[in-house]
Amino acid sequence: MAKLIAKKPCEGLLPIAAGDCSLTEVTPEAITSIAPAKGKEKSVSDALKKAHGMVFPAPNRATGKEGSRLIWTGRGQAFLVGPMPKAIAGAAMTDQSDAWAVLRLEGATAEDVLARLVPVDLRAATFKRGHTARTMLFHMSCSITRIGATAFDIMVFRSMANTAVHELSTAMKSVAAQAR
Amino acid sequence: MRLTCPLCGERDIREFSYRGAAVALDRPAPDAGEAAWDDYVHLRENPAGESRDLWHHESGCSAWLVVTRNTVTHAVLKCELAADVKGAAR
Amino acid sequence: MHYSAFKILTEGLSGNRGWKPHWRDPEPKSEYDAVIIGGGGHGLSTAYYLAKNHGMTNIAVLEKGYIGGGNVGRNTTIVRANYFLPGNSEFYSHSLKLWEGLEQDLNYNVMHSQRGLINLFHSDGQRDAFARRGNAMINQGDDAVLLDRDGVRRHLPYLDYENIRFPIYGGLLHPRGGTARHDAVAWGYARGADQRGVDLIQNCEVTGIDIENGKVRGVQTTRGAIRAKKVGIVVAGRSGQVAAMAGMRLPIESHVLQAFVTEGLKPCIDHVVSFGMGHFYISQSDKGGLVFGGDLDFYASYAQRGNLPMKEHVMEAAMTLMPMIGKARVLRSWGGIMDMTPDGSPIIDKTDTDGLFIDCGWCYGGFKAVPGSGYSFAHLMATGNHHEAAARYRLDRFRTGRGLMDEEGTGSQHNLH
Amino acid sequence: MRIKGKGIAALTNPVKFSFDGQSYSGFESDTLASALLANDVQLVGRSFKYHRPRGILTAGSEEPNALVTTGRGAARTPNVRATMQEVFDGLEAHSQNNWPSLRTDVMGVNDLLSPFLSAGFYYKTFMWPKSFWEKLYEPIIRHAAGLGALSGQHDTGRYDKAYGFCDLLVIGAGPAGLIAALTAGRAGADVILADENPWLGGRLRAEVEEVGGMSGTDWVAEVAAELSTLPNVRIITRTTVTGVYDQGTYGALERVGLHRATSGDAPLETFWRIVAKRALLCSGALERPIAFRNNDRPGIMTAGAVRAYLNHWGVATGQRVAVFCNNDDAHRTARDLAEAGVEVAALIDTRPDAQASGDFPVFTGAEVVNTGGRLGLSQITIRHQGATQRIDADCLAVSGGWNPSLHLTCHMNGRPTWNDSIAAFVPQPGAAPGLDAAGAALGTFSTKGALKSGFYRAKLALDDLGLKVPEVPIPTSDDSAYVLTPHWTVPGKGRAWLDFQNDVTVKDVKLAAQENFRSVEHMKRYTTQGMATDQGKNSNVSALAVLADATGRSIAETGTTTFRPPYTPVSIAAMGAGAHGHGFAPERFTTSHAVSVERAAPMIEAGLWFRPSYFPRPGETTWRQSCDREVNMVRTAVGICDVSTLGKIDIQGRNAAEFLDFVYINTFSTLKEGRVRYGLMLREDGHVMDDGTTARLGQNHYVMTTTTAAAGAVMKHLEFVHQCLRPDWDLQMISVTEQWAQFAVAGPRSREVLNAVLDAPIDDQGFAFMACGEVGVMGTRGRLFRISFSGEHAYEVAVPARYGDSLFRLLVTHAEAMGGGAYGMEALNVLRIEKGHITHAEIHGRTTAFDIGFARMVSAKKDCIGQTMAARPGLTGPEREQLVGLRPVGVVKQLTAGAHLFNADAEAVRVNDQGYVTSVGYSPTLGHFLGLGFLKNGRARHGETIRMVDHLRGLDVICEVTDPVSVDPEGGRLRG
Repeated sequence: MAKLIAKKPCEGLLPIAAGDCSLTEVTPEAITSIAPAKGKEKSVSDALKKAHGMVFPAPNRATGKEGSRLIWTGRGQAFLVGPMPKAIAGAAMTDQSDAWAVLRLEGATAEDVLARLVPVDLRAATFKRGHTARTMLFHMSCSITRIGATAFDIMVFRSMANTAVHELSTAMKSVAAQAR
Repeated sequence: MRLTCPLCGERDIREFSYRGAAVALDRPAPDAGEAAWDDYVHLRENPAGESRDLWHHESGCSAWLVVTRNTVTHAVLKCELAADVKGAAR
Repeated sequence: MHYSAFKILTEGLSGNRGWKPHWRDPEPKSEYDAVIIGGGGHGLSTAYYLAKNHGMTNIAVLEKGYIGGGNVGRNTTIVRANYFLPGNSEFYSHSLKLWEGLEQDLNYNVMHSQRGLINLFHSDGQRDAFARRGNAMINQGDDAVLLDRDGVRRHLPYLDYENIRFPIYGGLLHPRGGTARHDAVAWGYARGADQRGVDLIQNCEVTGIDIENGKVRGVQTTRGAIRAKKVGIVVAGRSGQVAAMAGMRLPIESHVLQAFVTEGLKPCIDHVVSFGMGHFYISQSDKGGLVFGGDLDFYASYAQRGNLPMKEHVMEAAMTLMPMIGKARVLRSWGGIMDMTPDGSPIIDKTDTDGLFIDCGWCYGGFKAVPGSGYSFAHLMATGNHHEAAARYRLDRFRTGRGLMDEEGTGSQHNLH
Repeated sequence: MRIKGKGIAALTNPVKFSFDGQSYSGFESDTLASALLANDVQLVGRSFKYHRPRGILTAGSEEPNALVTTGRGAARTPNVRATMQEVFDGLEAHSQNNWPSLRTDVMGVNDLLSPFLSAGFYYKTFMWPKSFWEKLYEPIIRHAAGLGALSGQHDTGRYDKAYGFCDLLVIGAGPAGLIAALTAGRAGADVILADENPWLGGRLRAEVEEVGGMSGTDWVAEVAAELSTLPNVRIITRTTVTGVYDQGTYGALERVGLHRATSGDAPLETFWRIVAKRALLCSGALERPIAFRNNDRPGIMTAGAVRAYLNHWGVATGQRVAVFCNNDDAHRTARDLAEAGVEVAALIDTRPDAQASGDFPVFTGAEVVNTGGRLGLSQITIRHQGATQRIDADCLAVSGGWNPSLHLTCHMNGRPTWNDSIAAFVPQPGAAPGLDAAGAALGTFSTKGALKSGFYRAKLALDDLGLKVPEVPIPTSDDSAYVLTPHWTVPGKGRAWLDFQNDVTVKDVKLAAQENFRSVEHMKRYTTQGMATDQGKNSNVSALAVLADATGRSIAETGTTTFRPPYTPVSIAAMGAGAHGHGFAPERFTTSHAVSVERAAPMIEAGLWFRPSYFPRPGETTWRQSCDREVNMVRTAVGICDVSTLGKIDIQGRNAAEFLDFVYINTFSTLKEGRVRYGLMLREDGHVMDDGTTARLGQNHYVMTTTTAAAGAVMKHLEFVHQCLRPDWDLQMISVTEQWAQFAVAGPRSREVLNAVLDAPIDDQGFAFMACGEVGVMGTRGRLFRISFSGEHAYEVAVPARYGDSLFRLLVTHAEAMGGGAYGMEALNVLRIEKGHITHAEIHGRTTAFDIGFARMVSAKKDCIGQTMAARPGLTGPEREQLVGLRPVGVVKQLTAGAHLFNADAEAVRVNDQGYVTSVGYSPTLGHFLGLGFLKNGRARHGETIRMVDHLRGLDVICEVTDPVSVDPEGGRLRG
């Protein structure tokens, strides 16, 4: 039997570039939400360490590295981004692999671009590598993680990928035009 | 206005949605009687001054907060997780 | 003093030296037949109609600040009768009829202007809901016209019909809807009441309500005790605090609602336009300023000022609906305190205390209700019976669930409106 | 007139611009005002009410007179302050509020009628006859009012919004602001320095003054140079901080591209939201005019503005300039002019003891009592030692003293305090939390004082933030005392202007007091004093003084009106940036969006989502044809519909079952694994909130569906119930709406279609009605639910969203091969109406479970949200309007949603209202229209004939009341 054909959330929209910034799509193999059951926070964290080499992140923090990250995404919840999840006892795990578009904004003025859209101080002094925030990208909910000196991963709902790319590209162009 | 989410830190009010007086935490028993329920759902102290009310960090971490603030000056005095206030933290 | 064109002429020729005060500033007497707490639009109109319709002239209006300084002095001046639920329908219809004769009645030009109000809709579902509303308006004897997209375009050619996030499907036109000069309404009623003998006492804050054996005896004020057989509380924005003086708790939360006005511009918006999807409405004043507003800031507040997110939201709604006003500049923004009831409809009722009456809970719709509210509240205070146009505005409707009037359908519970 | 060798602005890049069609030349560093003055243009506008000729009054954003319209077409911008608009090559500007021309304005007749147009005159007239108000008087008033005109075209300019964060926001880059920023910068604080001008320096650029042994300008350059080396200091010029909001949030407007002919992808303006731990207001002070007869002629300017034009732009504002003042500061104007070689006609100081000397006539203890000139000043009349004399002058520089620019300190309801020594209001300490003021904004007017104050106030703020503050030496600078004697008005006949733009005169304020508008707010509202575009910046304090005098009170007792944001007007486009077009709200696309568009389906908004309305086929010319076909397709073959927009919430945890029992009126703890159940949810007020199906995937694992419209609200509600009411419950929730692409496969042949894509075929026994489970869909793990909204044998199949597009194409292809195909919202609506299924048209927020006939679903064995309030007496009973079906039985066969219901013989008026119609569709299955609606005591009235009236669409229809379910009431089609 033929197989179903997979489509990326930003299929046909990315990559784009403006000024010194680029916007690309990241396609992790899997995204899994992990929410420890009541009283199981410690054991889940230990199990994650064992299975994936990362503890359950504190609020506003991401652990791990490129290809395998645990990103705090809200009250009592983190996303395992990258590897296929191993079973973790005592945690509710939900497949979110297809629910999110992951956008990577990279460039010297990436902070300025995000400052047009995100109501959180994302400058390097306050928002360091490994910091993450659940916040807004203009009107939509998002998760933003700094993954490098000038690079951010931005997660938005799949259905809004189009709008997210539009907002980001508009901001990129505006910042680029003002840099002259 | 800015609220300090106990989980996310200080954030712009645009990330939050409002629910009203924190009396909503104290849901009466089903048989508490008409007056108790009228009180719970409808009647309000509505203070001009210090108030305790419920906010949801809707575009953030999804936590419900009990915020103590002044309705006249908009000073924010305290932000707590509603689940903690309710006395049964996860 | 009667105002007329002739009077303007003679005064103009004699240096305008003969104009008399609009109202007196009397010292409070020690006793009145009735006192009205609150010198806003509703309080002043109540006093006017008590004197005019019921012959009660030994009455006083007690105002803690200056007359007309509350919501009647800080709103977006819209006058309409486009409600659809029983209770509201007949009340606002009655109020609009009073508006239509108000200038001649008061001998004061409140600049009531029936420019037509158009509520836009943006889906089939909204069209159906507005059709239900429009039909209810006609059932009530008022006017409504259902416009399709082209119909709206004929009235409002400047909207963005091509590139808008929520396309315009049509609109419900209420031809008799419009605006008025808000301050003038307060002043007109104040002058009318004063001329009929009502004492308007400014800078007089009520600090207590005297109750004996379940009967009201009078009030304590910053200018001394005043006895009264009847007391009416008409203090939108402060209803909770004043009712607390009588030991009452009300089904009310106070929220801030912002409004905006731009610099003066030559006429460009003729109607009152309301954009349902964006919580945005606009009209242009006789002075040329675009007067507009949106939704509540959505948190309990007595600060009479709002925050940026709602301001931005309102401007964003303007930019998607009518980008032709992009280059208009906002001159001033302000906030009013809204008495928000659970179902979004007001209260005009007796209280458990004999002789104590309350008129409150006007949410964000109090301005257009000024004539109707004063008329019916005066009727209730004078006769002890509810006026037929306001018979459903009962305090106990929340407890019993009978006759809830949730026009928005968001729930008869707080913070959903 | 430009004076050679004067001016510190770079007069190097010449540009051409036009005003009222006349071409002029200027320099890039000019404002429109300085360039016009350099070209000896004095007359620039007309006033609001009397259409009096108006010139340039000031050199800043407070300008009330020199408002012009710039640009053309969609770029036309009205009410631009000539004092703020920088000129560029090709700038076009036009005067406003005049016809046929600026010089000859017909409406100037109003000026002659002014005795009859006194304050509040319109409240007293225009009432007879009644109908004339709207037909005649008001249109004339509206036409005459207003200043500039909008283009009427959509604004296509680019605008931006941005967020900024800092430790210290310094507002204003004059001496106080510069030294504050320097102090904070050296202390290592994160600083934003914002100034509304294109340059730094504030008044130092307008004065001839030395700072630190060098020219003020050189000192400014030196500080600016150091600031630019500090990475922790951000300087944003052309940026006005416009409002102060809670918790240290500031609104600011940056004019990014307004000084250029084109700006490409850069915005015209950026609206900033700046969050600052502390802020320091260094906004300086505004000079106030004195009110005297005919003080409004073009050529009459503030004394400080005259100096600014001279010293900054090298422009003499007249050939013979007189100075009229009540303070020493204005003497500088006479001195600077004289030194520059401009003839000073006279220095007139109201103070008998004033000390002044120079190479010009000085009159102390004197007043200007009148002025002359047609379209500009030609002469002044002064009173000196009891005699009047006329002096020729084409410019009069006036100073009544200075008002600290304290507006922002009052944006959080604070009131300023009156300071007698400077006869002005000063900020009240702590009026806005986190915001302090320094320099002239605080009432400290000398340069030295401003520098000291800037340093000291910055230090206070930085100390507060726990930063170590280095000592910053205060450079030597002017420290002369500010000496004045208050002088608000010159008594005498005629009209003396307070509010120049709105034409409010001293007489108007006195008349207001006479008519008992004694409260300052009453006076303002009655006279419109301070309600012009400058919001009274030039006139409020003087007007207060007049009111205080007229009512026998002090100015302090009289008080001020409320200061409201914005400080200077902000364009709607800037604050609403990003929303023009589709930016107002995110657009949500389903995975089948591309296919639907390919198939020419009109896409309609469903909340933020877009869904296909119908899928037209060749030969179909109306939507009804497509809809009817699609309904028939589902009833006779099979239809495919994307239902992914429904909210899907994954609920896990030990208490998941209890939780669902608590939020639904019916019971889910008894639901077996692998089964689905319909649930109804109430709000706590007892009215229906939402409905949907919930499947039990495991012992402690459910997936709930919500309606598309309520998905967000339900998720929030569930979080509330969990966190605020039952945090003791072990429960984890997450939305999976976006994870799954879900398609309804409905119709007698639905299983056939499914089996074509499932890895393992299903049958009726293995997958009975209301079953659910995991399935393989062409090698992909999916979920299958046997549920039905259409009333047919139907399923919903879900796959991870990446496969949605692919699966939808396949399902539609298979369906088409079996005589079916895709169906859209229109058909979906008809199908559900035929089955009497409710949507938010019925559960519109005012209905109860009782109303929709679900009262028996409420489980009495448990508590649930809304249960108690739903039992209130008013929420049940025969008086309630109850859900019914309707079908037309008379001559007219059409039904409309939104129509009202009446008894057959009753008149269609409110008192007879029996209910209303919520949903309507043409049923191709039954061959007639069907409606759902609510009717008083409706369930007891099935079979009754009633009247449906839609006044709006002119319909009067006889209907039969029926059960809401019209097709297959036994539900036989669901099985099989």
